[in-house]
Amino acid sequence: MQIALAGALATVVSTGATLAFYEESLPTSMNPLYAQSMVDNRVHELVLDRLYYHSPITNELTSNVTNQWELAEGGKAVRLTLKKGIRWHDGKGFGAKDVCFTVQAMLDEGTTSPIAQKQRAVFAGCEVEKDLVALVRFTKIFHNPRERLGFQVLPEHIFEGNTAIPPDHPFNTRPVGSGPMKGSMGRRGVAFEQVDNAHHEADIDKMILQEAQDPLVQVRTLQNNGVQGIIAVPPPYRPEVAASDELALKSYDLRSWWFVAVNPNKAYLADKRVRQALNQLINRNELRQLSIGVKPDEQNPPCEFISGPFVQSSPYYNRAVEVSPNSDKDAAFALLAQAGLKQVGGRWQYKGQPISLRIGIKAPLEIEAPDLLSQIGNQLSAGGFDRQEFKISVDEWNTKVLTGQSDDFDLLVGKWSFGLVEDVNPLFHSRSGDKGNLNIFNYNEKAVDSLLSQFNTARTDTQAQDAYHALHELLASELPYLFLWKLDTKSAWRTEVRSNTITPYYYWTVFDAWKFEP
Amino acid sequence: MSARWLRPAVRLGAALVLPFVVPGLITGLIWALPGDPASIICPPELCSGTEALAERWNLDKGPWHFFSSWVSGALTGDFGNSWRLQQGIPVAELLEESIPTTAALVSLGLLLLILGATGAATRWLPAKLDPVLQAVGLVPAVVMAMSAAAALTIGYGVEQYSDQANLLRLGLGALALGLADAALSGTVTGVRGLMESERRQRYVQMAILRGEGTLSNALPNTLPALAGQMRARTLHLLSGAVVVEVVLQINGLGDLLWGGTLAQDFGVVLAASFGFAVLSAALLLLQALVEIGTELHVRRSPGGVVA
Amino acid sequence: MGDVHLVKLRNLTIRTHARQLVSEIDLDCYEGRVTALMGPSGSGKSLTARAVMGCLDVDPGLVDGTLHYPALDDRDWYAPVRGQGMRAQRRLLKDSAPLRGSYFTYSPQAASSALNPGRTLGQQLALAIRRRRQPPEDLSRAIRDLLSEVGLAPSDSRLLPSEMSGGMNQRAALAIAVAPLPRLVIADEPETGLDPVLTRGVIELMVDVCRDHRCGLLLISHHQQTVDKIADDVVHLPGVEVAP
Amino acid sequence: MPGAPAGRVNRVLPASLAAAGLALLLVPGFFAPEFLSEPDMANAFAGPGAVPPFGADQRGRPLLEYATQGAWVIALPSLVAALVVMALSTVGGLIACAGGRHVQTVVQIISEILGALPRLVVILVVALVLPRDGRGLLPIALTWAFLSAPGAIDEASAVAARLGGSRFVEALRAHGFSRPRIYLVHLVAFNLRPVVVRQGVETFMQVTFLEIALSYLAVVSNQSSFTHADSVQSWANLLDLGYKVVLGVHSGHALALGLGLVALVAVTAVAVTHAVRAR
Repeated sequence: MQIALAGALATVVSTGATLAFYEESLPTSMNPLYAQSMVDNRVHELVLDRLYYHSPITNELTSNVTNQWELAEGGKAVRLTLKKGIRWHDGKGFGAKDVCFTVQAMLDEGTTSPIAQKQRAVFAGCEVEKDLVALVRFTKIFHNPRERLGFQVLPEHIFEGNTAIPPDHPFNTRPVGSGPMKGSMGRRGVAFEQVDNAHHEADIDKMILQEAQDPLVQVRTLQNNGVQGIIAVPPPYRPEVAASDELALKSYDLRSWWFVAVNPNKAYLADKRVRQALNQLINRNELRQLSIGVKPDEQNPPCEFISGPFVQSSPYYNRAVEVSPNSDKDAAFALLAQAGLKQVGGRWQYKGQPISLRIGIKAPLEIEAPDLLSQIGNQLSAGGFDRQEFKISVDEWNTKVLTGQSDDFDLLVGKWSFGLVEDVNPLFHSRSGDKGNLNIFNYNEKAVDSLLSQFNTARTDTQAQDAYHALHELLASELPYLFLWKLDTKSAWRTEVRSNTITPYYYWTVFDAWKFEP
Repeated sequence: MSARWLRPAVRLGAALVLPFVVPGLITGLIWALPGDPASIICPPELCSGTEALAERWNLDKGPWHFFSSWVSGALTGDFGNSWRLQQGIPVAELLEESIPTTAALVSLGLLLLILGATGAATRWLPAKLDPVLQAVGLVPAVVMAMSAAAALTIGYGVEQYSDQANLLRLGLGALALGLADAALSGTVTGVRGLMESERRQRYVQMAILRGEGTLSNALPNTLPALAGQMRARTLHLLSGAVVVEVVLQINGLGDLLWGGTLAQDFGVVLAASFGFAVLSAALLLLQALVEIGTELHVRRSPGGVVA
Repeated sequence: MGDVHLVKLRNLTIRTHARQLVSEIDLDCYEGRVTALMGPSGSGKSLTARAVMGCLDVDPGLVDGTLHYPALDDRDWYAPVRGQGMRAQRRLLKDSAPLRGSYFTYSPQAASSALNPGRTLGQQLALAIRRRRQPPEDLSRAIRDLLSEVGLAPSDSRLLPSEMSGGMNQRAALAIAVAPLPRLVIADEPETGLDPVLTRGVIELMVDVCRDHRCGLLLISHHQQTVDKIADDVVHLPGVEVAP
Repeated sequence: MPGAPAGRVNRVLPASLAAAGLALLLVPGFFAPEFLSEPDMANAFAGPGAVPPFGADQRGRPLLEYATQGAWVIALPSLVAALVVMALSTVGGLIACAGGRHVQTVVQIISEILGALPRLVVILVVALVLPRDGRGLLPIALTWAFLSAPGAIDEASAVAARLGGSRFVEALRAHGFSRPRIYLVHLVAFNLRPVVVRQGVETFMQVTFLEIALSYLAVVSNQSSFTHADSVQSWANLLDLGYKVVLGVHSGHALALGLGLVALVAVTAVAVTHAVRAR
């Protein structure tokens, strides 16, 4: 039937020189200052240049736009010399003025951007010393300051020097960048066009980003050569892709891990023994099997359990802390009893009141892990807790959950992806100023705070590592979040797309090397 | 005013206020949302300058100020910029694209209904067909649209938004709109019922004996009722357009409204609802004109009789 | 009886599957003469009148009889219909349509409900006048004349049937009937719904008008006195006995 | 043309159909489980044979649970909406007979504006304004009812007008009937009943379709459902699962069940309309 339907229309399938791929969604904004999702980050990588990035090969801090750098003002500033001949997509020259404009735009209170907000704690200002020389000042001395220079440079001339950049600026949809591709967003997708430049020479001329639909439709369209790639193939559909020799599954390393945030402000969840009990009630093996479809005995599964806020491949992951793949009801019940909860008619009560857990999940996660919410619900219910289940839209997640305004929930299932630096401060630090600004339930623990600042003030990698190992251990017993797993992300590309190295997190960092031979 | 002019007059009045009633209603609802509108767009916990934004978008001085400044903008064709859906794109630009698309979609769907109505009125369409139409009408528009969308995507792939594909999209959408949710069958049975009951009127029988045509006698008298029915149907199509456009990814008003509402892009939501209200008002206007026209037609003096 | 022979109906027999409606009726109409068709209610007066105009709509309907319009030709209009059932009768209805409203016209009973409620008297007259063989130059004048003939004011042409009295409607119906200058006017119980005085008025008016226009009149009525007074020929329909 | 007795005879079949349909739509909801049962991958996409009566979903959970949960979501709100519309259109009919011209004018003005509102636009905005715990089909159904009331009122008052409006009442008064009897029995029971009930069932059907549409839109755009708890599956989920048959998924039985349920609603509606039609 599918064949019939597709066949009826397949006659017009185009395999022209345009490379088309499915993204998880349309970008929220093509302006990095208003980035909200991984989709945004990936698109910005194509259209703009970050000052510095980690080379996927050497993992060295590299730059496409700077020639050299030096510490200045006793380490509180960095002097950058930019490459000659770099042009913006509209032909204007790329220079120090743009770097400084970007810094000033981030510092301008009129730029109502969460990202700028965070950067204000990092940057003190910027000075154009020569056309191609900019002096970037920091608020304090940072261990390896260039790590902080991962922001994309914006074109000063487009904003006419006005450093207050509002969310409804036309640039945010039709940007002028300096990256390998010129991009413009429409209602259904983003059209990219190759632009020659001193520092980029992409091989692919035209590219189209299309909004993901039903994953199954995506896979079928890919098989039908309607599109050439899918950025994220949900695990249930991977076997079918892997089976086809026209398609290739490619790992996309997002250092991201899944969690269940626990609301410690609820009296019955305040006691960490209750949180530990919940952790014991959850059977990760069963969850993984029923939701993602991973057999317990599967070799190198797409989904590896974690016991703390880092992925196992990270140097910060504390291997001494063990994961609990299966549930242990007896241990859990013992803990709950110790915490003063009573079981009446098989349901847990706190101070005579029956407990009904309100569990929420960021809705799109159910594409990757279908039914995860109801499976967690089932397990907790089997453990004696009533529950209500809620799906939370991306929009609400960003504006309510991440701002710590979702106290009506008991448990929230989410996913955390590291950016440039593996910084978990926003998740666990008590909210104050720029600290803990993604701390979902406003979890507040002095010991945790101090370990986090230990990491921030670390001068050497070993110091940083020790701080995070200790943090990992502490959080594993504190459990403000139940740590589930790292679910690896896989892209699918048709074999006509060659030498397509996918870089961690930013995906398109080495796009210039990509080839497309239909 | 004599009773026979009252109805059309009221319709005309309604048609004039409607385009502003709907956005007004929605403005009210926006303020009914928990949290003040500006912080919905940009929560202070996330970003500074929420006040600046509120001022920029006239959200700072309460609903009336917002609404009035919106209306004065709208009257000059300035609907502001989208701040979520298509950041920084003038909403007017989005409207320009969407209104014709939706109008086309609905008109195509309507064409189907008009054909059905004509068939029923003139007895070309045998009543035997009604059960078939009704059976088809049982399928919800969503299901038809879903399947069409899947087929289009798989079939056209990267070309799925090419002009050809979009044309097909429009056609399939109109078909779903016209056939599903009992739109066509309802129209056919409705019109047939109306015309048959009129045909049974004694004056029509007598007209036959006078050698006059049935339709020429019955039609003018049923026209207002028919116009009413068709307007109701068209409104139904307009509503259905939202679902069909979203599912079939047609860049129409409904899709714009849906996207805007989900992203809480108030500018877009207001503009889209305004667009819908304008289309709906146009229908009211049309109906009023038909009624006035019929009334004048009835009252016109034959060959200019001077009384 | 030297006048022009308009209708020659012989042996008309119509029945439904259940019963005989009319049987073996002979009827003739002549120019300038009034033929009355009388009989008790349900005896098939209206049915006969309609049959004269070629309107048969019962099943199986016409089982026997012949119909000629000698003033036109010597064709037997019933020939293709006799015993042929509904379809043939519908064909006859179509074939005879051109005659209705020109060769003969119909003035219905209870005119108030028989006139198009959505058209002013003026328009209905205009429609009828346009069916004349030579439509007049001055339509409005023709309308005025007709109105005054039946004793209505020119201003009445702007009224809808619902805005006129029963008597006015009956006069209007008559005006509409004679407007196309037909050879024969068929008046179906013009007295229905009118008080005796009005009845006499209307019927006398009808006779006068027909005489003026030199057309025949087939008057269907059960008003003995009137008929006695004005009819040249009378056809009596018997009460119908139910067939086995 | 059937005489009165024949009419009564014809009424028996639709009436029993209507009763059966309503029972099938309203009763199972009360037996709906709060949550779907545990997955059983062995039965994934099992047909009605393996998992009676309707088969199973991609996780081997019986589709029966979808059907009953969906019925639970739809039944009461649609019923309430239908009753509201019926009440309002009855009032409209009564006003046409009893109310003075001014009352009728006011009613007309209100219904003109209400009736011209693009329904789904209002519905969408209402749906998104509702606080999470206030979410459900009922408020949406009520909004729909009030938006579709004008049409119903129009039709009812047209029927009353055809009867002759206030003259109809006077005439019956002359026959010595009491006002309540005239209004309740002659007007409502004898004359308005068919149109009012038809309006009601139409609303019932429309609300059902609306729920399916809204639920589906929520599914495709990764939204929390506007019309029911997220742990509940509506008929839209059946259709969503079912339509994948065109993508080569073995979910034909889900599509059949979904469409069957929709058909059941429609058939019931038709049956009710016929059961109450005027003699």
